[in-house]
Amino acid sequence: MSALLAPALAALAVLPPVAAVDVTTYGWVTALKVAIVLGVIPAGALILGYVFLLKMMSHMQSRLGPMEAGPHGVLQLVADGVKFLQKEDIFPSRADRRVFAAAPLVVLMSTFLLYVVIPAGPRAVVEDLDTGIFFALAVSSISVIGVLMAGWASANKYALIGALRAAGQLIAYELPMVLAVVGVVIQAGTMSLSGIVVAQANYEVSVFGLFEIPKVPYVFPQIVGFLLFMIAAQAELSQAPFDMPVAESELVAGYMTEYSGFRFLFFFMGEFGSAFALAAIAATLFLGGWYVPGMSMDAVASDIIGPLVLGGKIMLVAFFIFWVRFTYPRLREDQLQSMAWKVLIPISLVNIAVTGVAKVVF
Amino acid sequence: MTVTEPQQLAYIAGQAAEARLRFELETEGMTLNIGPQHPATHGTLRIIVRLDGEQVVWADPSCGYMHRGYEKLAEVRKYQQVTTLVNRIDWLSSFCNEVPFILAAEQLYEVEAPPRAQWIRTLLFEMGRIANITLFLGEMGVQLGAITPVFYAFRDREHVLNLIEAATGGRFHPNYDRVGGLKDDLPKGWVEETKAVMDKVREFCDQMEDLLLGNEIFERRMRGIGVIPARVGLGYGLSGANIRASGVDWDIRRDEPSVLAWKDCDWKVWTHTDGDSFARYWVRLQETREAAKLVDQLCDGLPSGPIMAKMPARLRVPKGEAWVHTENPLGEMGYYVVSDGGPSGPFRCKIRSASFNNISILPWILRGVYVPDVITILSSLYFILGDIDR
Amino acid sequence: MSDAPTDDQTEDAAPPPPDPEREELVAALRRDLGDWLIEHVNANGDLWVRVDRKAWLKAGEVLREKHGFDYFCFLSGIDWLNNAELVQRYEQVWDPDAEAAGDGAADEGPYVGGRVAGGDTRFQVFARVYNVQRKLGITLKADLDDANPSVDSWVTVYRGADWHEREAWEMYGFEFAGHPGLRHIYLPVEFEGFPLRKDFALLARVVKPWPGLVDKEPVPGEDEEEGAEEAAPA
Amino acid sequence: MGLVEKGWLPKPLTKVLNSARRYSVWIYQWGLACCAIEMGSALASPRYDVMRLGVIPFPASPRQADLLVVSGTLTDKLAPSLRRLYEQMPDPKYVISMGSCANCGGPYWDSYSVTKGCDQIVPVDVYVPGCPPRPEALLEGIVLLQQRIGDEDMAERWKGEPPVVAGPTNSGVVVGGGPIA
Repeated sequence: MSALLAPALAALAVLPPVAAVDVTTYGWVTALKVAIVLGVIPAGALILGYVFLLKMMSHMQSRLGPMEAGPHGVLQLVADGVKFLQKEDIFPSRADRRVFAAAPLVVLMSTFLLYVVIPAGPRAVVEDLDTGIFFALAVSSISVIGVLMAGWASANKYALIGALRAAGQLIAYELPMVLAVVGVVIQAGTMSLSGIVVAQANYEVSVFGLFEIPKVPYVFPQIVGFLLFMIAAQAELSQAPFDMPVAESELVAGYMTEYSGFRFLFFFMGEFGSAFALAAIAATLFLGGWYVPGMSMDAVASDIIGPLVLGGKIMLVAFFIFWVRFTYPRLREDQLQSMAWKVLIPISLVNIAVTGVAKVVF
Repeated sequence: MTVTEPQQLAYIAGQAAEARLRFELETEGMTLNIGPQHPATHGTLRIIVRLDGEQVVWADPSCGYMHRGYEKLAEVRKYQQVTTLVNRIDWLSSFCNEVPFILAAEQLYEVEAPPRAQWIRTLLFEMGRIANITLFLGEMGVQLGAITPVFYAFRDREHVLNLIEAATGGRFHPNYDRVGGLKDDLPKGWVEETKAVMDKVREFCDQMEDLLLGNEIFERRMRGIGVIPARVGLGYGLSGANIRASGVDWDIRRDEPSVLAWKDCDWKVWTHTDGDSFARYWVRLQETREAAKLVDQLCDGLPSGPIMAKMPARLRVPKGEAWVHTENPLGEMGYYVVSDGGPSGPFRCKIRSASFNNISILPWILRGVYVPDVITILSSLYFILGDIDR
Repeated sequence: MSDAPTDDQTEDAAPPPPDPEREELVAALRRDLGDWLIEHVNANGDLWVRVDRKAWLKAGEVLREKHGFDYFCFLSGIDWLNNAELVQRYEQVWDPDAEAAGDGAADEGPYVGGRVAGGDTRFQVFARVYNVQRKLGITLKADLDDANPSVDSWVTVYRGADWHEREAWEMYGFEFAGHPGLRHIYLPVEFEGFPLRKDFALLARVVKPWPGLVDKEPVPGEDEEEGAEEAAPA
Repeated sequence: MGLVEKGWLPKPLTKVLNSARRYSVWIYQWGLACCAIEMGSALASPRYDVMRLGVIPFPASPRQADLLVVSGTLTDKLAPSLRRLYEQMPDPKYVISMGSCANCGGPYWDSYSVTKGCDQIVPVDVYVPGCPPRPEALLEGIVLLQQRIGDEDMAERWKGEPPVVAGPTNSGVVVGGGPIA
C-alpha cells in the first residue's frame, strides 16, 4: 500500500499552508484529485463487494450473509482487508518473483487509471480528456497484461490456463465493446465523457414529428449498443457467464491461484474496482451520467448532487451485472469466442451503420 | 434399447480418439492433475489428464483416496454392526445403502420383515433418493458456474432430512434397519408432514427446471456432451439414471421381484434417448418427481401391523450366499453376502456400488473433450466418493 | 421372539420349482462350454454357474455375444480359507452363548464349506452379469489355483472389468492374464499384502483388540477427568 | 510488516488485528467424506449459513484460505496431500478436525487404509465430535475458533515457534500446536 500512498504524500508535500486556502491553485486541485481517486476506488470496491457480493447474493440465495462484523456485517470487507494484510506473503518456489510481485499492481493500476476520466459533475472530474472514452477503453485493457503476468509468473498450470483464457476473452470482447461505444460517440459527436453527458442532456427525440421528448438518455436510441456494452463489460470483468478465467470448478481460482495475502487483495480490489468503473462508464454513456433532468448544467450544486446521482446509476448498472453473475452458468471457452466473433461483432457493426445513417438522415 | 444418432456419433468419435491416441499422438502436451483436492471432484477423486491445448488426449482417473476397506471391515463385524458401516458408503442417501444389505441378511437368516416394515423401508428409501438427487440437481449448476441453485437444493433438502431424522433418529446416517424389521415405528403426525414436504420437493423440481433446464447456456453446455452409447455403457456397468439416459429401459425397482413395496405403487420409469449430460440431468429430475409421487402413495397406503418379525431363536446364521440389489439413487447397489454358518458376521461381503462402475467409463468418455466439458461430464455422471472407493 | 421354532427345515423341504428360463440358459451354456461347466445352482430366483478357470473368458464371451448379457455388474474374489484363529480373535466377548453351543465356529476342513457353487480350492473368482432385456442375472464362479491364482482377463469382453480386475488383483493378488495394466487402484503404491485375504490381519485389532460390550465394564477414571477439566485454565 | 514479525505491537492494535482475523475466516472449499455434506449444509443451507459469522466459503485455492476443515475420513493415501495442502496455506492458518473419522478414525478404527486422526498430519485447533457432526456442531466449533483467534497473542503466534500444546480448556477446545511457517 505504501507504494500507492507515495504520490498522495508527495502531492501533499508541495501544498501551500492550510491558512491560504485557495482551492483553485494547482497544488490543491491535484491533491484533491489524488485523494478522490485513491479514496473512491477502495470505497467503490467495498460498496460493491458488500452490497452485491455479500448481501445481495446471500439474500437471493435465501440467506442472510455476514451479520457479525459490524451492524449487518458492514465491516466484513474491512475485516477481510485487514486480515489479508496480516497474511503470509507466499512466493511459489518456481515463480518468477519480480513479475509475480508486479502483476497485481499492473491490474490495480489499470483500474486506477479508469477513474481519471469519469465525470461526476460539471467540474467534478479528475481530468476531462477530449478523448476520454478512448482513453478509458485503452487503459481498461492494460489489466490483461497484469493477468497474463500473474498466470505466467505463478508457475502453475491452472494459473497459466486461466491467464490465457483471460487474454483470449478480453481480446475477443474488447472489440464489441469499442464498437458499441462507437455508436454513442457518433450520436454525441464527441469522445469526451463530459461531452457525452452534455449531449444526452440536450438530446431530444421527436416522435414522427408530432411531439418531442426532451432529455432522453442514450439507452433508448442506443439500446442495442447498451446491451452489447453490458455483455462485453460482463466478459471484460470476468463475471459469469464469462468467468472462465477464474472458473472455480475448472481452474481452481484461475490466474489468482497462487496469490495470497495482500497481493490477492489487490486482485480482489481490482476486480470490484473495475466493476465500479465500468458501471460508471456505462452509466455515463447510456444513462445520462451525473445529469438528471431538471438540474442546472453549471450550478455548483451539480457538483455535489452529481456524484450521488452517478452513484445511484452505478448501483443500478452493477445490480444487473451481479444479478446475471449469480444466476447464469458459464459458457465454454469456444462458445464464448464464437459468440463474440459471430454474433456480437456483426451486430455492433450493423448498429454503427444504422446509427451513422440515422445521424445523417435526421 | 435403440441406438440413436448422437450415440452412434459419439461412438465413432471415441474410436477416432483412440486411433489418434495410438497412431498419431506426438504433440507437445501438458499433463494436468485434477485433484485430489479440486473443487470439481466432489471430494477426493483425482484425474490425471493429458492436454493438447484445452483438449483432453487421455484421462486416467485415480481413485482410492477415500478407500476405507468396507469389505474387510464387514468381515469382522456382526450383521447388525455392518448396517452402521454401510450407511456411510453413499452418504447422501444412507438409508438406501442399508436396505439391500439388510435384505440380504434376512435372506440368510431366513426371516422376512412384516409388511409395514417393508413399506416404511420403501418410503424412507425414496426419501433418501430425494435427499440425494436434489443435491445433484443444484450441484450441477455450481459446476457449470451458476452458484445459486445449490443453495436452494440445500434449503429444500433440509426438510427431507428433518423428516428422516424424526423417523429414524439420525439425520444423516439413520441405521434404522434391523434384521427382521425396523428399530422403531414412525412418530405421530409424520405422514401428514411428509406429504406437505413432498409439495415443497415438487416445487423445487419446478424451480430447477426454470433456473437450469430452461437456461440456454446450461443447455448449450450440456447437450451433446459426454454421449454414452447404450452398449458401451452397459459394458462398463453403468446403471441407474446414467444408463436410462441412454435409452435402456431398466429399473430394478420395477423389473425385479422384491419384498419392498414398489410393486404396489403406480409410477413411471423415465428414459431418454440422447445419452448426453443433459439427458442424465433430465432423467434425474424426473426421477425426483417420481420419488415424490411414490412417497405420497406410500404414505397413503401404509399398512398397519408390527414392524418387527419374529426372529428364530438361533444364534448362527445358516450357511449360504445371498445377492440382493436395489435401484439406488446413484445406480445399482448390491451386496453379495456369504455366510459360513458361524456366529460371527458375514464371511464375505462384496459391495457392488454404483459409482465405481459409473466412473470407470471416464477414460473412454473423456478422450477428445475440452477441459470445461470434463467438469460437465464428471458432474453429470454423478458419483459420490464413498460409493466409488468404499 | 424366544418361542419361535427353528422352522428352516420346513422351508427347505419345499424348494421352489426350478425356473425354466434359467434352466434353458444353463443348457445353452453347457452346449458351448461342455465339461467346463462344472456345476450350477438355480435357487431363490437366481442362478449360479461354476465353470472351469480355463473357460472363464469363453463363458464371458458366450454370455455377452450369444445370450445378450450386456451389463457387467461386478467381478471380485472370495478367499475360502478357514482362518478360525483369526476369527476367534475378532470375536471376543460379543457372543458368549455361541461358545457354549459347542459345535464351534470353525468347520473341520481347511476351507469353509457349505457354499453355493463352491469349489475345492481356496480362491474363487466370481462375477455377475445381467441381461437387461430379459431381466436375467447370472453369477459366474471359477476356482483358482492355490499357489498361483491366475485367470484370463475379461477386459476384452466387458470393458468395465478393467477396474474390477485391478481391485481383485490388489485385494487378493489374483493375476489376470491379458489385463492391460494391473496397477494399484485403491491403496497407495507402497502398500504390502492383500487386504481381503483371510490371513491378512487388521493391525488395529491385533494390537488393541475390541473390548467387546463396554456397557459391562465400569467407566474408568470418571472422577479424574472431571477434576482435570476443572483444573484447566479458563 | 516489520513490526508484526518482531511481535511487538501495542495492545489496541493487536485487538484490531485479531478481530479482523476473527471476523474474516475464509474457509477452504474442500470436502472429504460424509462430513463434507454437513459442512456444505453449514455453508450453504439457509438455516445454518456460516457466512453470518464472517466465515466465507469463497476460496477454491488454499493460498487464499485461513481455515481448513478436515471434514471426513483421512486415508493413508490422502495424508500426504493433506500435509501439502496445509503447507500451501498462508500463515496464520487454522484447522478444524470435523467428525470422528478426522478426530480418531471413527468407525474405521480397525481399517487397514485409514489414518486414525488427522492430528498426526497437521496441527488441529478445534475438534468437532460426531459422526457426522450436525451443522450446528460445526458452527459451535467455528465460534470457539473465533474466540480463540480473538484472544490470540500475536507475539506468540508470529515468533515462528510452535505454541506449547495445552490441555483441554474450559471451553472444550483442545489447543493444538505445530510448526508455523
